[in-house]
Amino acid sequence: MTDAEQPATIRLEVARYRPEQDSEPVFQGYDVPLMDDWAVLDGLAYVKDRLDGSLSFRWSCRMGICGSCGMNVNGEPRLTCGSFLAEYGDGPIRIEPLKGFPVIRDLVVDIDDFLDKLSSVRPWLIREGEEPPLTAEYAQTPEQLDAYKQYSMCVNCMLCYSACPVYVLDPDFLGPAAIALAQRYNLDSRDMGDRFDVLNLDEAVWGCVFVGDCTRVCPKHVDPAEAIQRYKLTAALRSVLPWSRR
Amino acid sequence: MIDVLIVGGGGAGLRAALAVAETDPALKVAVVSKVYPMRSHTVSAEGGAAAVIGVGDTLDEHCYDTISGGDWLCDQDAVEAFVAEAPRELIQLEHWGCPWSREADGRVAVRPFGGMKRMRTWYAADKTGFHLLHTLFQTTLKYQDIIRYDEWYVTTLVVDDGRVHGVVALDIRTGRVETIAARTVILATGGGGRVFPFTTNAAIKTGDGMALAYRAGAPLKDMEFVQYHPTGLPFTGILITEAARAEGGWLINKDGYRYLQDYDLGRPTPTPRLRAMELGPRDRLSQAFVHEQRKGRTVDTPYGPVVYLDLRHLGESKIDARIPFVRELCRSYQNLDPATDLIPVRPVVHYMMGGVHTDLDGATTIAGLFAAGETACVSINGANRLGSNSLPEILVFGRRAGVAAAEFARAHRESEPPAVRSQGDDEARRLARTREGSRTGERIADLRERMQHALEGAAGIYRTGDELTKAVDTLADLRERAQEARLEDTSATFNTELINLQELCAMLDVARTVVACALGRQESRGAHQRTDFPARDDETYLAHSLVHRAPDGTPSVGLLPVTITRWPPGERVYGRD
Amino acid sequence: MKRTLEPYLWLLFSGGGVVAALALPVLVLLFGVLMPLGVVDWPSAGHLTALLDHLLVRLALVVVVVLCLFHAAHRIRFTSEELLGIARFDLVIAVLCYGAAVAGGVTAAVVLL
Amino acid sequence: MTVRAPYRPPRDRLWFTRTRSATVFVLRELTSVFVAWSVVFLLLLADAVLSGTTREFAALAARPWMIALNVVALAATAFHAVTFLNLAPKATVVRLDGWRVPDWVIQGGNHSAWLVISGLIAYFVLRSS
Ligand SMILES: Cc1cc2nc3c(=O)[nH]c(=O)nc-3n(C[C@H](O)[C@H](O)[C@H](O)COP(=O)(O)OP(=O)(O)OC[C@H]3O[C@@H](n4cnc5c(N)ncnc54)[C@H](O)[C@@H]3O)c2cc1C
Ligand code: SF4
Ligand code: F3S
Ligand code: FES
Repeated sequence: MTDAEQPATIRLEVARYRPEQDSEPVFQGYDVPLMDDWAVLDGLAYVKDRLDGSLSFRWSCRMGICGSCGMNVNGEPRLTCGSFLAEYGDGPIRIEPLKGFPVIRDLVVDIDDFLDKLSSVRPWLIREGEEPPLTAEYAQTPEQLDAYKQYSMCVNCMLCYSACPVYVLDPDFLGPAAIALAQRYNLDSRDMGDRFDVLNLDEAVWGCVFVGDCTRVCPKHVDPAEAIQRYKLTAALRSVLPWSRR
Repeated sequence: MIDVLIVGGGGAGLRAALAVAETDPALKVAVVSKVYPMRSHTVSAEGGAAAVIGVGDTLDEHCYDTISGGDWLCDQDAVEAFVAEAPRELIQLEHWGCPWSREADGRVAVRPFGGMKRMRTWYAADKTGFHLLHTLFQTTLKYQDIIRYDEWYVTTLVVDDGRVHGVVALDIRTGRVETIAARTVILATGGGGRVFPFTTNAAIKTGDGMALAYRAGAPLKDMEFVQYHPTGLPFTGILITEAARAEGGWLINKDGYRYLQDYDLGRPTPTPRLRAMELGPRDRLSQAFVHEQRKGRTVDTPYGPVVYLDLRHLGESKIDARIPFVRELCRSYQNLDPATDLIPVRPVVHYMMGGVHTDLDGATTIAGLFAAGETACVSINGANRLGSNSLPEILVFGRRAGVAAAEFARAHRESEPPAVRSQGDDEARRLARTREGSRTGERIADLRERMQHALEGAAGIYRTGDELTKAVDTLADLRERAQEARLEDTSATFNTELINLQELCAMLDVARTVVACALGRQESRGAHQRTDFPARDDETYLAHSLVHRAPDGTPSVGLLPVTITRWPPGERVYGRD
Repeated sequence: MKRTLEPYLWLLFSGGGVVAALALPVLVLLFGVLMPLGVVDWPSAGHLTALLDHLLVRLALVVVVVLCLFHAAHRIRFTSEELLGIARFDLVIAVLCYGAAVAGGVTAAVVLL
Repeated sequence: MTVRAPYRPPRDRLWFTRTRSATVFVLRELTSVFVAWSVVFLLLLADAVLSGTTREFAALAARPWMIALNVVALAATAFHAVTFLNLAPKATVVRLDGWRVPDWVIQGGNHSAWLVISGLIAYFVLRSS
């Protein structure tokens, strides 16, 4: 683009919450250049660099893999590095923090609760017996890998939590990603653990009413809704047939 | 008092934490990270991790590939240790659950990689770093005693009398500044690619750890060696992994010609040949691009000249099976499908071979201070890192640093000196002053851009003494101006502008050492190419550049001989049999 | 470990969902829409009585009724809680919903057996 | 300056109107009311048949409001059937020899079963009349 041309702009309506001055979020408008290849995140970076240095948001990889740039864009939870300004026509684009989490500042939300939940499902490979020497790997065929691979793709971006009405209403709900990650290990042929005690709870898999929005918004196609329903079946069968494992 | 305080929650930092937790559960371990650990940049690594496992491969061959790839600037004792321990580390990762891609019989699969004579690169599709980091992070959750300071930014090291005593860190969420006393500190803060304008590196890669060590008096090593990766997407700089070429992708110029054959990288073959053509080392491939550009054989785009990466002949099913993320990235960020379209690519700053000078156990010259990962320079990468050597490096040396730090902490039980509080208070005052804000100075983003362009102009793929000399002054001037930068955000809560300013200052320090080392090295070797000194000069420069911060704040560069064990310097041969 | 009734309720709910999906639309279509509209004729009273004559058919009907009602009760319980934000009264709501389903089941048994 | 705690937004009472999929979800769940109604209706029918008052029942069923109600119930139960049978593969992932049977195969099977059973029921009900 040459300097002479006036670049087209698009308006971003950005939610601001500065705990020192705002008692609740307010919207602030910014006009940013409407470039074909700019992601919404590039628009925000432009605001921060050129218009208002006091705007706070998280981002890092800008390639959809670190999971830090999730926000509510026009009411939908999105990774802002993977959503483009041009998708939103003439704008304005409303950018808010992810729904369902306490807002720390502007577009930054508190996700510590998720990390506690993640720990609680024991998201690590559980083995019994002696640790074998580090000379050979555990065998795992491509088919066995396939059985859990999809659930291992979670980037912890929290879009699914934000989209799940159950979680938004009841923060005690263990929620989609944590359950999907528990299933990631449950279905791993190398894992010998049992996570029934943490998953078979009212506020774990039984809290899910299968809205399915978690799966719809997941940018990594993890399909947490499926993970949860599958474990419901597992848990139900185990409850009626106590001798069956998994 | 923390026994082992790890700055950085990437692959190196988490591996170190696990090493301590597993070897001595009695020690108190803490991980401080400016982002949640699973957001660390290790998450972006795509292609794979090298370690000898296959039949027909030997440790010596991996050593030789690494050393010749590094243009004989690697310390060979370090390379030998690295190559020997890498397989164990990758198996350990497997035992922790890493979903490595597999052969039909259930063994771990390997793929070819640039500059490697054998297939030895383990991979988890093309999200290797992602899986590696999440596996490590989730495994650390098993150790409830590991203390985590998530979203805390370390602003300075507390050093007294040649010994480290902890760090001062800012809790980004509350703005609180705290001194964290520790018997040992491991820097695992990753690289600093953001000093350049066009990079594959994430926003957080601002060289903080290098700056922290450098300011504390520890020397940095080989800072002039900056790796350009030959295939980044224009505009975003998003990396198209080398695995795309390892699986059979071709680099072609605007005439559809596989131009690498003109640059002594061998003859084109339909299927990939190891250590030849597209599987040559990154420095040579990026340099070839510059020559193509000069010959007018690249394609101009709004974001500079590009060549094409051609994956079409691989077919959709192979692309989806082996490099699905490449397809995902091309679709979302370039609006094209590699199964049917050519991918425009250009060289992009990717990795810093240099870093904090350490020995084989990650120890720096400051007692109790260790470094590991991309922020450190143990010297296994020399003048040019081979793709897929970095992930095993962060594991091998992350573990070694963890074990060594644990040992040091056990041996040094003295209580903290008064200097800890006083230095902590000084730093807290400095940060409080900065946060009062300023409406007058220049914007952080402007200063950052100036720095990036100065560096790209002077310390790009090809360098000259004149331009480097000019950059020395530009950067010194920018460093001054950064002290007066404008800061609009005065909030204590999640003040990212304050963090950005700290990062800018770190980058300016790092940038100055890059330029100083590049100016000092009057030869061409690996990723450091001086048009005014085009030949390699083993007579004078078979040595590392070691850069200290002089009392007046300027970088002062010296030389340290390279350790040679079994591989005397030779010619780097690719594609010629 | 905390005991929970949910797995059993969920099995009933799922079974009811399947039964309701397979059997209800066609029955409603025939008896609720097509016959009243006169598109198809009502079967003779004798035919209908004959259908219900088998004990097995009646037993099957009771099962269908019970399962479908449990399905409905389960969904109504959760949906009302989500829609109205009254999850804290879950116990009361659950007793009401499943209670109604049980009552319906008993009625069915009385009518049919 | 006082620093406030993180902001917790108030409950959004109209959450189910915010996205199309949430509305579809609520509609899907509300079909259960009509499932219950259909069962009641069939019970009334069975009672009438067994007590010989089929004629009165037919008259009741032919009232316009009754027909209207049952048309809605038909739509709701059909919607229930489609959604429920489509979602079934989520809970029951079938693997043959490591190969995952695609969702659409299972869904197709479910829908076929639905057709067959509906046909059978219709056949038995309408057989001799
Ligand atoms: C796009 C891309 C692809 C790559 N692909 C490959 C590959 O295929 N194979 C390979 O071998 N290598 C690859 N690499 C290189 C490799 O990924 C990195 O070198 C390696 O991951 C670095 O790991 P690390 O642990 O040293 O640092 P990082 O993962 O970068 O972690 C740094 C940590 O330090 C913390 N930190 C930094 N500064 C501070 C501070 N001031 N205070 C507190 N915490 C701080 C950060 O929060 C972070 O947790 C790739 C690199 C890139 C950019
Ligand atoms: S399951 Fe998907 S949406 Fe949820 S956190 Fe993981 S990647 Fe994000
Ligand atoms: S949106 Fe929520 S209710 Fe279940 S299916 Fe997903 S977790
Ligand atoms: S910035 Fe990393 S996912 Fe968007």
